[in-house]
Amino acid sequence: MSDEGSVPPLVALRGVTKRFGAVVANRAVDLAVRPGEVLALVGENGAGKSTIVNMLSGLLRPDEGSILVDGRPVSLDSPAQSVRAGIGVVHQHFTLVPTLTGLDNIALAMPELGLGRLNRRQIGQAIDTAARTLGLSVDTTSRVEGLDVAQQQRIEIVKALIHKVRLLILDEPTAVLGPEDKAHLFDTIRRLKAEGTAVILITHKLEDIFAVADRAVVLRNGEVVADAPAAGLTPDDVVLHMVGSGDRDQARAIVTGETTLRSSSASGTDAVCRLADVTLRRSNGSIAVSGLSLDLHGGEIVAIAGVDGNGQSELMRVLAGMDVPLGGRIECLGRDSAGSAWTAAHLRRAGVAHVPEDRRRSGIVGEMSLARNYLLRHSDRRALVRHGMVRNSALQRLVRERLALFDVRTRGADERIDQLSGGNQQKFVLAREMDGDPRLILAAHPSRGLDIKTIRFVHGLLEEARQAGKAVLLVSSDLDEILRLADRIMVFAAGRTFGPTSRGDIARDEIGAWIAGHASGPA
Amino acid sequence: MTDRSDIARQAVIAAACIVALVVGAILLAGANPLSVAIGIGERALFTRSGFLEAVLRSIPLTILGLGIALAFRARVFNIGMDGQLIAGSVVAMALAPLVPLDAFGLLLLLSGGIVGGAAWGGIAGVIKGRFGGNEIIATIMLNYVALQILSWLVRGPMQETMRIIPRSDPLDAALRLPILFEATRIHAGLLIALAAVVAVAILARRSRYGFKLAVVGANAHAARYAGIDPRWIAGSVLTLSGALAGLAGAVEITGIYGRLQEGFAPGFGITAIAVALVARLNPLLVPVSALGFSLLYAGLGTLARNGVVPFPIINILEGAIIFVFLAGSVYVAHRAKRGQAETADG
Amino acid sequence: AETKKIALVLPGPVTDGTFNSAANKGIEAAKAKYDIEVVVRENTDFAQIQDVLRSYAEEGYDMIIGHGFQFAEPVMEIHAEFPDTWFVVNTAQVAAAPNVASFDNRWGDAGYMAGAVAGLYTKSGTIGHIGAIPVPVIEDYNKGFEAGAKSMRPEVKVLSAYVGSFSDIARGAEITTSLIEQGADVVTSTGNENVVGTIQAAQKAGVQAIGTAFDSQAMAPETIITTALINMDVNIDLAVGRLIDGSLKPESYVLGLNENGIGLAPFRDFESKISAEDMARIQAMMKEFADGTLPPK
Amino acid sequence: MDEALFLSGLLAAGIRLATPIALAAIGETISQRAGVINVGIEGIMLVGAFVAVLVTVSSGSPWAGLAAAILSGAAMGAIHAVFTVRLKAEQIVSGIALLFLGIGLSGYGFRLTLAQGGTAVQVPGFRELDLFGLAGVPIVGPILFGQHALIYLAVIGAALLAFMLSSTRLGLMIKAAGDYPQALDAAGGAVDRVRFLCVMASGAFAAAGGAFLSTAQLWGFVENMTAGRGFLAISCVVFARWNPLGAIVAALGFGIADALQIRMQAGYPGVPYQFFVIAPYVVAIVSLALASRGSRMPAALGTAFSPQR
Ligand SMILES: Nc1ncnc2c1ncn2[C@@H]1O[C@H](COP(=O)(O)OP(=O)(O)OP(=O)(O)O)[C@@H](O)[C@H]1O
Ligand SMILES: Nc1ncnc2c1ncn2[C@@H]1O[C@H](COP(=O)(O)OP(=O)(O)OP(=O)(O)O)[C@@H](O)[C@H]1O
Ligand SMILES: [Mg+2]
Ligand SMILES: [Mg+2]
Repeated sequence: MSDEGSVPPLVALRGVTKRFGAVVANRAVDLAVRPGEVLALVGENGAGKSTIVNMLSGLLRPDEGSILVDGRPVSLDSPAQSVRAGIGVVHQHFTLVPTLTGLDNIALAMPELGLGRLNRRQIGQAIDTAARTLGLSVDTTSRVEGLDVAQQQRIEIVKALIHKVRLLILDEPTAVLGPEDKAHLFDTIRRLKAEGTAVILITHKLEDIFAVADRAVVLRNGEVVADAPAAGLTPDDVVLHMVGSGDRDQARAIVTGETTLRSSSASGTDAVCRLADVTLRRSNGSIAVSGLSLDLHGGEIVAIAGVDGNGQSELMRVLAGMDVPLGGRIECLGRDSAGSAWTAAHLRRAGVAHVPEDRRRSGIVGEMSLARNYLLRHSDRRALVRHGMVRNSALQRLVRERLALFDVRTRGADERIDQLSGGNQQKFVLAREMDGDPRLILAAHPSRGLDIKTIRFVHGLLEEARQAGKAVLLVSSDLDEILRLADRIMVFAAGRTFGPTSRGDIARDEIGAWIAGHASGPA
Repeated sequence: MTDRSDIARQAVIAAACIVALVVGAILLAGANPLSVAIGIGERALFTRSGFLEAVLRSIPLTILGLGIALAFRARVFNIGMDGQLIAGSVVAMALAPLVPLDAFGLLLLLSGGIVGGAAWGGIAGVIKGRFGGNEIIATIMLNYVALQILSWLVRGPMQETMRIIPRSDPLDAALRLPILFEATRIHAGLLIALAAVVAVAILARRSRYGFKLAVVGANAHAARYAGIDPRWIAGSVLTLSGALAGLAGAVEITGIYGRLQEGFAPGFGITAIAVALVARLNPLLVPVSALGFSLLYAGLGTLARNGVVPFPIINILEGAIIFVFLAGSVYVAHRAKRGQAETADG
Repeated sequence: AETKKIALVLPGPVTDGTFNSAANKGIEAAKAKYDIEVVVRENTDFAQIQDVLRSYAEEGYDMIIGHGFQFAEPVMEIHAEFPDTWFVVNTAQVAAAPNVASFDNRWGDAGYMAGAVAGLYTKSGTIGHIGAIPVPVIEDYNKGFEAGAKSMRPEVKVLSAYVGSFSDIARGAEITTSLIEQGADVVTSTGNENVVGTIQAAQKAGVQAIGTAFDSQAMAPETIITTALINMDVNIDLAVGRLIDGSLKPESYVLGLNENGIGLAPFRDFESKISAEDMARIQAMMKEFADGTLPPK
Repeated sequence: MDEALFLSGLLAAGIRLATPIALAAIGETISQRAGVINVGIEGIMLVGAFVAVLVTVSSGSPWAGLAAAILSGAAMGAIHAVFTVRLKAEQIVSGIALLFLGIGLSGYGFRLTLAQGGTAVQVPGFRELDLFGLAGVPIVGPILFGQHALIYLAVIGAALLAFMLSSTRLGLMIKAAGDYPQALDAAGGAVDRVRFLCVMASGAFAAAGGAFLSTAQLWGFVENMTAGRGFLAISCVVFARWNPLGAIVAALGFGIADALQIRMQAGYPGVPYQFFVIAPYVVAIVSLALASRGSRMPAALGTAFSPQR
């Protein structure tokens, strides 16, 4: 790419191919990023983005081709070597030790501290300064396992930026970040760029590309299908490259997200779920939400907006039957939070479906096949289990149908689920949870990590569910998603709850104000 | 791929070192390593009585190994098979005076064994399932308790009427498992063990319960979200594997010894763990692995009898052979993987 | 005559310093004395016994000696299948035609002698016996020990405790220590390795001990008064000798003082530690054992 | 009998009985914290016990014996580490193999050397210390100031390890290796190296426990003299919820309960002795049922770390 300026690439892939058994995750990939350049890496779920990241971070080795740093071929056989080469990575799947605090997790990534005694005060200060310049607030004192994904995401970002790195790789960092965090992150990226740091940003949000990227590289089925300056691209172009069709109108539809189904709430049907003056507790004991009263009706989508960590996770945990409210009372599908029947098992049987925020920890069993993971939620179904015996043929048939319907990219129902790409894992979870005619759907960040095309598909599903008279509780940090789907909107912020109010009665900036914690408008 | 061939090579080196150690020890004892090696193999593998002895030993090891396989699938570590086996044999023996002297009576004894073992495992199950106590401690402690209670029983309430030797009175012949083959000690327990293999295989690989075991073992947290209660699973599987241990105890009593006394199943519980793990917790492989270990013991037994080497060398060999086996399977596994990888790459 | 093949099957290791070592020493002696071929099988756990006996028999051994009562039952089960092999059981009383004999030492008498000695040597008036596990011979010894002590000193306090293991030497030592703390100043112990523990505990606490099995005074000359001998070597010598001269019968031979199956080892330095008349009482007791007035019927 | 004497005797015995278990448990804690189970410590203890006696006898110094034992233990640990950490073999199976290897090596070594002269070899073993000349003080004296050096070392060692785990970066790496090795790896840490070291350390501690048994609590070696203490040690690790200092407390609990039942026995000739012997175990079971706050086993315990690269 001699034509592009004199600066030699900081890091480059030359003809890199990576296979997993029969699957070719990357085929002859050429890719280069220069100092001070922000490269957006986009593509459908399963296109091969994270595989590239994993090779650059020393977690995977190319089968063919070479990786060059400063023009010299290097072998990044271990993360240690990648770190030494000045590469910092925020992985799509977090690499935090659940039982350690955020601070300790970051210290773990600071080899310069040696092996000896930790000066936690000092490290804490270093983290605070880093966090401040990032504009991110991080909880460094509680065990990571008790933190929601947004908090974990922030810790990962701080961890990656605690050192001065030459190349920063961010694999879908914006998936769970709220608008403010996202803005701060982009400021940081621009600052790093100015300091001459190279950045590779992986995202499914087209606007991100145009917000910060200099150049966009599009992957399809493991191959680079486009590599062009962001300025010269339109969202439609990007989508066209991603899906590999020539149909501009379809592409446009995907970008704008026009959908056929769009109808006023079928509200009025009696409540599926009643929350009365509910108080929720975080794992660390602190109060997340109090005085929450809310009715969920069949045929409507209620969305909870706001920065994560304000009680959304706790609400979902409780409604999923993993916890009981600290105060107040919940009645859901005939189950009562005061009674003994308030368990995950009972609520599932009563018809609660749950798309958890922490997919890998709570939603799937990594080392099991897709089929077995499907059974995880449907093992009470006559069709699948008869007299306590699993009917594998029926299971296989059903799963194959659902995989096809949801276009999950996989080698088949017997593939280990942790071998699927992140987005495809998410698609699988949706396919599973939407099945079996649930009456209440708890959807936490349902489109997290999904490519834009699939997001449209999922939105369609949620709207269909609403049409079918199901109650949907949506938690999302993506305001567009909320405004597109919700019939009623609520905001959790600063320990308070705003709303619910129906979407018609409130403007975007009002919601923004709520999220910021200002009680203007109907509270 | 360097890693893989690396590991394969290291496996070879490790095995070589272990072998060298053993050969050294044997030479030091003034014996001939080769004749020792032959000594181990010959009777177990090439004589009828030696082989039959191994088969006999593999009966309890199979049943116990199945119990371990079930529990370990849920990452529930039942170290208490020895105690549960004793509990089973005690209950079976205690029933003897009460049951009719016929096949039905024998059936009752075996069921009694199952109940006894299940109860003993169930104690650990309650501690784990109800109180969240750790099963490793519970089961180890219950082993010691069972051993001592047995020691008391055969000197007290259950001692033979002559009250000389610490053991119970013998079972009536009608309550003994029939011998399968003339002039051998192979008894119907073999069939029971094989039946257990089938049953456990189905339970583990085909049933919803078996599936839940695996889920809890792999990701207790996701299990909880799916409405599976890991504690209930742990409690029930401890009871279940205890039941198998109890069955093994009853089978040993009714099949071989015909009465109760101390030390009739020394260290079987630990061996069973090795058996199950070597079988990779696959119920269908458990009997194979159990027979393998039994042959090993039969072979070492021969060596111990010949007295060509001082006894401790038998222990050294026991450990060394397991190590070499481990190294061997590592070697094979990584060769295989490499093969795949290459064909995939090529 | 052609060389006889003899197998000695032990429940423990030949290094236990008591029960199994004694048998091993016995067979060694016999090997030196007679024209025999010998093999020793150690650490035979109960589950293995039948297979071990059977295999030796199949291999045409002329005599198989099982060292311990637990061999009695397996022997009775299989002996008929191998009429050309003699099965000998030690420390049990079983016999069956044509080929099962047993040799048992009078552990009770040995205990009685040890008790008598302890009763005379104790200053505190408290003595103790630490058994490994109450197997028959150990219980006999225990009863004898108490009776013997009381025969010399009716008001003597006899403590007794069990280790719960034959090999747990540390526990054996701790139990002994606890008896010493409770006032015992002469202790004795039966079992295997645990006996060593008792001797060491006594040694550290500076009290006296009475050995068992074979004369082990060298272990702790200043601690061990004497040893209640259980002459396993005699059992084995008898068995082998009678096998060779063909005089072995399917009987249970019980070896007391006169048969030299038990006895007291020389007192050496401790001779002088008690009064002449006390020493005379010991002599008298030994004589009564010799002429059969002891043990009390 | 005099209560004071009884009490001090009880505690002293309890501590003696606890020490070998405690040392082994401390080591096992470290290796389990790093994600490796070592069920072979019983075998390592035996090797340590034998080597300690052998070197003590030949060198005349129990300290030399202790040092040699620790080295031999680390070597035994290295064997386990090679198989579990480098070769990724099944940890429990490897541990069982190590157990037998240890039983055999110690027994064989014993027969080649010390056993030749019968059991009569005199061992110039450790003697109780008399710190600041206070060991004479009634009751507390012998307990606090009159113990074997190894006992003080065990406590200090446990304290240091506890500090290491909680407050050093090495500690973080060990905990990460046991809880979520992927994270340590991604952070550029060498999972296998950390685990290897921890397993060797566990061997060293176990061997020290054996050395205490054979050169302090007793003066001499006999085959299988550990008599199941290795497994008690593993229970202590779990009981203490993988905390080194807790492991000492748990071991002490066992030791004192054992010392107590030992003392009760002679007092109640009527009661079958078995009921005294089981007392400590029953106590353990009951306290487990009453006082367990759901133990948190290291998440990756027992599983090898093999990144696909
Ligand atoms: N460990 C693995 N074993 C087998 N196949 C794998 C593995 N990791 C990834 N793959 C496959 O490689 C392909 C690319 O995966 P990758 O994670 O790079 O996709 P991606 O572009 O990151 O997708 P997403 O946007 O969903 O994260 C997918 O088909 C996936 O199934
Ligand atoms: N209110 C909460 N919000 C977010 N996370 C929580 C909350 N309460 C608990 N957690 C965390 O979620 C995880 C699940 O907790 P739960 O009570 O379901 O069982 P657990 O025993 O902690 O699960 P595991 O043993 O797998 O950690 C725990 O790690 C806990 O720290
Ligand atoms: Mg990805
Ligand atoms: Mg938890």
